[in-house]
Amino acid sequence: MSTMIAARPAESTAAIVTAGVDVGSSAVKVAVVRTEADGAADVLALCAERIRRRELRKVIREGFDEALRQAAIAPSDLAYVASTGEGELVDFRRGHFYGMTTHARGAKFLMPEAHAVLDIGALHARAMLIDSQSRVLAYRMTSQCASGSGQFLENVARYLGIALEEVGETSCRAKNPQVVSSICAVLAETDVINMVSRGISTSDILKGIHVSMAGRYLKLLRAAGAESPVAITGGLAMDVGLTEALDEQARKEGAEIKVLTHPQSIFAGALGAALWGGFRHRVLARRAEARN
Amino acid sequence: MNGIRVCVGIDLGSTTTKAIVLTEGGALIGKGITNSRSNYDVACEVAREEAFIQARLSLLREALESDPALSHLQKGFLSDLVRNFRMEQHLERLDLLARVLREEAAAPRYRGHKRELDAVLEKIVAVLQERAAVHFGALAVRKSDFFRDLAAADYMSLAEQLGDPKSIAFETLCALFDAAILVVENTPGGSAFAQHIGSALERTLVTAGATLQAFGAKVGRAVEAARDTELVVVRTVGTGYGRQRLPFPKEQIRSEILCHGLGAHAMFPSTRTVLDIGGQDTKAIQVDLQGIVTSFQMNDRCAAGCGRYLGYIADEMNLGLHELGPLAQQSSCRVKINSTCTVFAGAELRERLSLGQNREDILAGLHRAIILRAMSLLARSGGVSNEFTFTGGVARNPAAVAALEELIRENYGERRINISPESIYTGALGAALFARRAERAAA
Amino acid sequence: MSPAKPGALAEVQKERSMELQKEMIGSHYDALSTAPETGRKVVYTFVPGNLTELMRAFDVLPVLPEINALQSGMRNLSGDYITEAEKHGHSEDVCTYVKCDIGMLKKGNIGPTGKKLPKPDLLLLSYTGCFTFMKWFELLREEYDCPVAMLHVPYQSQGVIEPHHRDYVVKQLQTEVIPKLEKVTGLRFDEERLRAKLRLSAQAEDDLVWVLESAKNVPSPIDAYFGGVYYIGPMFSAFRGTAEGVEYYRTLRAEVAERLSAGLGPVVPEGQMERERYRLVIEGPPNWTNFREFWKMFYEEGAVIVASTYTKVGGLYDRGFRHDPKRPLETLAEYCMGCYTNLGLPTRVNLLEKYIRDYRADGFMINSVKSCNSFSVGQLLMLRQLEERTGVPGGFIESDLVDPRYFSAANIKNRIESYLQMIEQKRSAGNPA
Amino acid sequence: MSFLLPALPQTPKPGLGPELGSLIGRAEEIYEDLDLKAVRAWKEEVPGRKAIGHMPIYVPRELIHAAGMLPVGIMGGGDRLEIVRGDAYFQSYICHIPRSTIELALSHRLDPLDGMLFPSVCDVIRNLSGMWMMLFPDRYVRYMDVPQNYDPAAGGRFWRQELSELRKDLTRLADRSIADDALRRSIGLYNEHRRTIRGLYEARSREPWLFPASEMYPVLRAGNILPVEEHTLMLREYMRLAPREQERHEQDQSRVVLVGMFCEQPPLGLLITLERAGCWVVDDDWMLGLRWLTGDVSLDGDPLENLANAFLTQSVSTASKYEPHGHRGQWLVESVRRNRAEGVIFCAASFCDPALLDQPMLVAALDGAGIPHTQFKYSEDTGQFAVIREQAGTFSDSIRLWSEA
Ligand SMILES: Nc1ncnc2c1ncn2[C@@H]1O[C@H](COP(=O)(O)OP(=O)(O)O)[C@@H](O)[C@H]1O
Ligand SMILES: Nc1ncnc2c1ncn2[C@@H]1O[C@H](COP(=O)(O)OP(=O)(O)O)[C@@H](O)[C@H]1O
Ligand code: SF4
Ligand code: SF4
Ligand code: SF4
Repeated sequence: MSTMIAARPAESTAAIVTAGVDVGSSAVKVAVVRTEADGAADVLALCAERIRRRELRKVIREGFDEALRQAAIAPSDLAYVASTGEGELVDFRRGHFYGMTTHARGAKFLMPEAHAVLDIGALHARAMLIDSQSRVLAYRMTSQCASGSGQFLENVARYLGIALEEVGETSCRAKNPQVVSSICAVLAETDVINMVSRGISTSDILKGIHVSMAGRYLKLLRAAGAESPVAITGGLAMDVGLTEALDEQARKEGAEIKVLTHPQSIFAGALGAALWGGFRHRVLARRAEARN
Repeated sequence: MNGIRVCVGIDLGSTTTKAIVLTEGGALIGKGITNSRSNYDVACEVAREEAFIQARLSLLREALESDPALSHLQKGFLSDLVRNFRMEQHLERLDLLARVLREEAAAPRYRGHKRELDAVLEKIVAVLQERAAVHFGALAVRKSDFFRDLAAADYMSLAEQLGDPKSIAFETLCALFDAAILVVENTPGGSAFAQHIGSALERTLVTAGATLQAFGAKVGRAVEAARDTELVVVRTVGTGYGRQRLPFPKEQIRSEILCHGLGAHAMFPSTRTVLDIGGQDTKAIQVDLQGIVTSFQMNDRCAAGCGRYLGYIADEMNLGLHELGPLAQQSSCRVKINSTCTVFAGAELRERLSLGQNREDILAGLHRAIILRAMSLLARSGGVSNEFTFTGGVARNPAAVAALEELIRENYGERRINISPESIYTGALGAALFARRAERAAA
Repeated sequence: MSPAKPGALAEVQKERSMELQKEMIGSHYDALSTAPETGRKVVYTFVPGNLTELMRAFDVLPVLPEINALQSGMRNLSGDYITEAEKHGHSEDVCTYVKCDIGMLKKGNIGPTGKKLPKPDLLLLSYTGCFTFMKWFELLREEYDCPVAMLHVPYQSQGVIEPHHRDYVVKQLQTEVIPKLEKVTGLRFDEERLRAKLRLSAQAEDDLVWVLESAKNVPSPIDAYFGGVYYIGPMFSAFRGTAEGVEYYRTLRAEVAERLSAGLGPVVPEGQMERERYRLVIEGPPNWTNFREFWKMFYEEGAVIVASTYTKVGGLYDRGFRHDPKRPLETLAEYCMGCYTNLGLPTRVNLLEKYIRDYRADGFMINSVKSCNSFSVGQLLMLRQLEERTGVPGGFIESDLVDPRYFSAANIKNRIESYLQMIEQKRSAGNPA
Repeated sequence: MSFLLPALPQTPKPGLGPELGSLIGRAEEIYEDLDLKAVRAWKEEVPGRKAIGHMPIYVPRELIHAAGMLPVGIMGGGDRLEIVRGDAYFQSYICHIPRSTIELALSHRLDPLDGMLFPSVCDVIRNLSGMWMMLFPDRYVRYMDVPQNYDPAAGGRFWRQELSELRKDLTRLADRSIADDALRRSIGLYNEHRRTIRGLYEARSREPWLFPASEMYPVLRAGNILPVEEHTLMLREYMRLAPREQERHEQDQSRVVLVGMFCEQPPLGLLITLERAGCWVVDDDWMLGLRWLTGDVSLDGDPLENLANAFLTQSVSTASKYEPHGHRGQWLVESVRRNRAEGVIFCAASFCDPALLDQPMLVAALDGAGIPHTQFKYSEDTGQFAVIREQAGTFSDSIRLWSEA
């Protein structure tokens, strides 16, 4: 993250501050970004609030307020608030961008060398092929009947009594991963229970899940025609077990896929929204100026 | 010391494990249930132990009833005794939980906030202990029979109050609980009856009136007798989803179809159709007048519309399973719901709530949708031509029952519909009956 | 019954016809893999409604993509092939035979014997009993630069062949199929040659029917489904109208006759089947990815399949149809139109009902495969109807042909076990021990 | 004999001009009428009238019309029908339309139909015809295999013969002969009807904002039930009224062609979602049966011969028809060009074999022509559009947002 803030005097070309609010199914993510007229951008604040069965509007508000506090700005300082994900609930938004649009933008911002994005959230996974301007050229999403998204992993982790943060390392210690066959998350959970009662180690179970998830994601990536390197965004980017499994599976299937992650991957959607917000703000401002 | 020979049926379900204890004469003396899902051996043991507790309580009741001097005080006394016994059990589990929580909190990852964390945990533990008296108060209505549910509900609401993003986050507290409850659930309670009945009796006697205290010694002897009776298991039959995992020889395992058929027949001898909705599968079974299965259909490839679906919904709404049905019944205008995919249940619910639909109406729609799925299975198996029995955990849900009754009436006309509060035990009962039959055939 | 001897006998018997079949298939694939050198023409076509005699009359070599797909399934390759096809944009919802074939093609078109399959000189698209076939060859047409001969075989919804439908098929044979075969091979259509082939077909068909009907005996000397799929192999694929075909069925018949007179049951992978406890009729194709495992679920419980409809998809001979050398094109048309899945549902139910009765079955089972709408749509109604008409209980299982993701062994085993326990329970209630 | 369908009490659609409001109100009433109340009323008006139902896609409605009967297109139960018994007959991996169709029949909603035609679309509809025969043994059922061979001497003769068999059956059912002249008259009416629909499609392609899917779709759907004379009038009225609405103006949305919906119908919510997510539909395959023949059927000579010929030489391309010349997808590329579309959305019913098997070939054709595309699946009773909205939104974004950047 650059700390250099270039000061620009002219009104229409001044730096602006925008916010992106990504309302996911498991967490609300907020990003506050300052952009220069030349497109250089700086992250001022990032904040994630897990929803965990709390009232969504309240969670959104809390996350937003917290982000503003971190950025030390007032709501009136914001030139544009963009929502993404389930954005209807962000009643203070100015515009909305669709999820893949924002994830692509956010991914490219965090990991400029990416040619493809794999966004793995709580309920869906989507693979996108993007170009240098973070335009989504092709994509695939998992359909309904697909376990192996974040929520499933989360349930299993809870069930195994492992904190989400430990899932990755635990999985990496596996010696003999046990593959889960069911496509349905509910039935897969039962498979997991079976494994526990067969005395299979937590590592092997988690790794097995990661391997089968990785297989599914690779399929998704291929279907979207994705090219290496692939940037992972969404909550599961934090999961080293998964990224390792992705690497291994790709190699096993003879695909050369370089997997990129970034500590702020989970904020890709929010960042993308904030950045597109900035873009949109300038387009609108230019239009207004042109009219005057 | 006297012993009783018993046959045991175990239904190892996907969500709950049930056990039934029958005497050789065929009397049902105990039933037990657990929601432990982690380990089939443990689940099996816990359910059986629970059933034994009940069996001993039945023995006690018999003893009290047969003693003319005691029979008049038996009713209120016994329920107080049971309540206190449950409280003792609960407290013991809480102690264990507290111990594990403290151990977990000692993990290196919490080192930075160790002091704050301990303080919060102690606060929570103290409140949980206080709450035990509330849960097991004389008039209390409990949200659930399971320790996990009771403890989790209290714990989470406290965690939300006490959690603070700047020091000990709600998240952290949740993770600690998740880890600890698992250990607790995987630690069988041992011979709980022997452990707790003494203190439960003391508690009961302390609060009881003078008449009862006068009989204290006599009651104590009855309790001891029940405690020391040996329950000799002559045969066990296992069934249910996880039956292949039971450490039993093949001939002691029966398919759940047959067990549900026979169990339902034993409860309601003229039943001809059985619908069982369990945690992750649904079965429609036709039986003849001997309880013999003539045709069946099951839905086991997709968990949509099964009990776990309701479980997810309950979790999502932060409600107990008990509360779901009654809430749905308050609806005045049911929402039409087409998808019953369990995985996406939570998302669907949130989406609908955010569209401003009313919670009760959504719930009513969900219940209807589940039953609609079951209706098609019923139709596949041959329909409802005669007396009908609804079994499995979902039969405990009044909104599901009401939706089923309505749809059966609409599609098959007036039919006698049996629902019993014991319906969740149907499979285990069938298994126990098979055990008893086999035992008699062998004898 | 002396246990040792029949076992040994069975071993020997098994070998003769199976060896023969193995050889036939082996040399067919050899001929295929050397086709580019020998210059023999290769025609891709389908099992149901295949025009083998006509192809043989033109001396072309048939390739049957379905057989390749099922072979890939049995050799655990189908999963990868399907993934490969899905990667190329084929939907997860559609027939996995198609995807398995396309996947195999994309991965180099290596056939079941490990040798590369030659490209087709002609796609002979006879659209019989299943709509997917048409799309399948349209898809293949995109891959190969070769002509397609389209033979539209109308569905016989009433179960009896409509004369003007026969005329339509004959016309297409004359104006579409034969001219294209002539063009590809450079040969003139020789009706006498065709008649000769048809004559051979009819002979082999007699023996096949005899073998399948031997299952009417108690105990049945054959398993008419798991064993049956081997028995129909030559007849449904490249060997109708050939001397090898005739020889194979003669041998097979002799073996079965021997087993029958010895009072023996079927041979299963683990040797002689011990005791026939249940006689079942099966509707629907088997699963190939776990074929052995699936079979075992039946034979280890003593269940023998006495009749099946799957063994009728490539020709329904037990209602009396035989290829008739006297009416060469008409007989081909009638053969195509009479294949099992080309007949209306009521006819299929009647046929199953007859099987249940004639073969004295204790029950019937439907294996509903996800891939195949042609088979599967309506099976739940068939189940109800058959139960009502025969009073025999039906079982229902779901799997897929070659998609390993859809074979859930635990669920299927659970259902089969429950089903057989149910029959057993019924039986023991009927005559208390 | 009056061919107008009696109007049932209806509420005009609010938020529209009064005339358009009442027209759309009527279209919606017919679209939502699962009980075929309108058909019942039509039959009651003149005792002895008969109605013949048919499944998608194409049947020669002219013949039914000429027999004095009402052709009624049945396209499943949409998202309003509660499936109680229908699911009992179909495994989970079969599309939705047969479930809802069976449900409609078993709940007696299809009772006003005196017969049912099942044209060849796929194996599902085909086997459904057999189920019908078993479930409703005393009703007239006919499966109609359409020719996949376009040689007049083969496919033509076959289809001509099938048509004449159908004519025989209908004659028997209607208890009156179908004279060639009557048939020519009916063909004339249908020619006019098809011309009107073509006009509507052209108008929408020019100015899609004037004819939003939420209106156009129910208006077309009314053609399933309305007598052809009346539906032609309705279409004309709609084309006259829709452009007069205020607040219909060009918006910055992308122009797309929708394909894959020829049989099981999408819920209206889905179409509205697509529009809200930034797409204008400029061509589609809704109600393809009504538009099957792309030009006028000749009125001279043998009418059956003419219908058969029209099928061979001037019918639409779609997934369930064999394409003899090996240019699968050519028609789609042409549609994109003709309608100046910027992309194609494949929107097929889940488990729809014809649509999904066809898709890779269409994709190849589009890729060859450099046309962007995306895809998703639905079921007629899909109730959640969040995922579809995301996908369509992103697709539309990618066409619009970036193309200006
Ligand atoms: N540290 C972590 N390690 C592994 N998984 C994580 C971690 N943090 C979050 N997740 C997973 O990420 C998911 C949330 O991802 P997110 O992209 O926010 O989804 P959504 O946008 O759908 O809410 C959760 O389901 C959780 O399982
Ligand atoms: N007290 C209750 N009230 C309402 N529903 C209940 C209750 N207890 C259990 N259930 C329902 O029953 C389901 C479990 O049913 P059960 O028959 O035990 O399943 P299984 O045999 O698969 O374990 C739960 O998922 C829940 O939906
Ligand atoms: S419950 Fe499972 S199998 Fe069923 S639809 Fe949902 S994800 Fe698929
Ligand atoms: S749908 Fe069935 S008959 Fe058709 S190709 Fe597939 S498996 Fe064969
Ligand atoms: S939706 Fe597709 S698969 Fe289903 S009946 Fe229609 S054409 Fe056939």
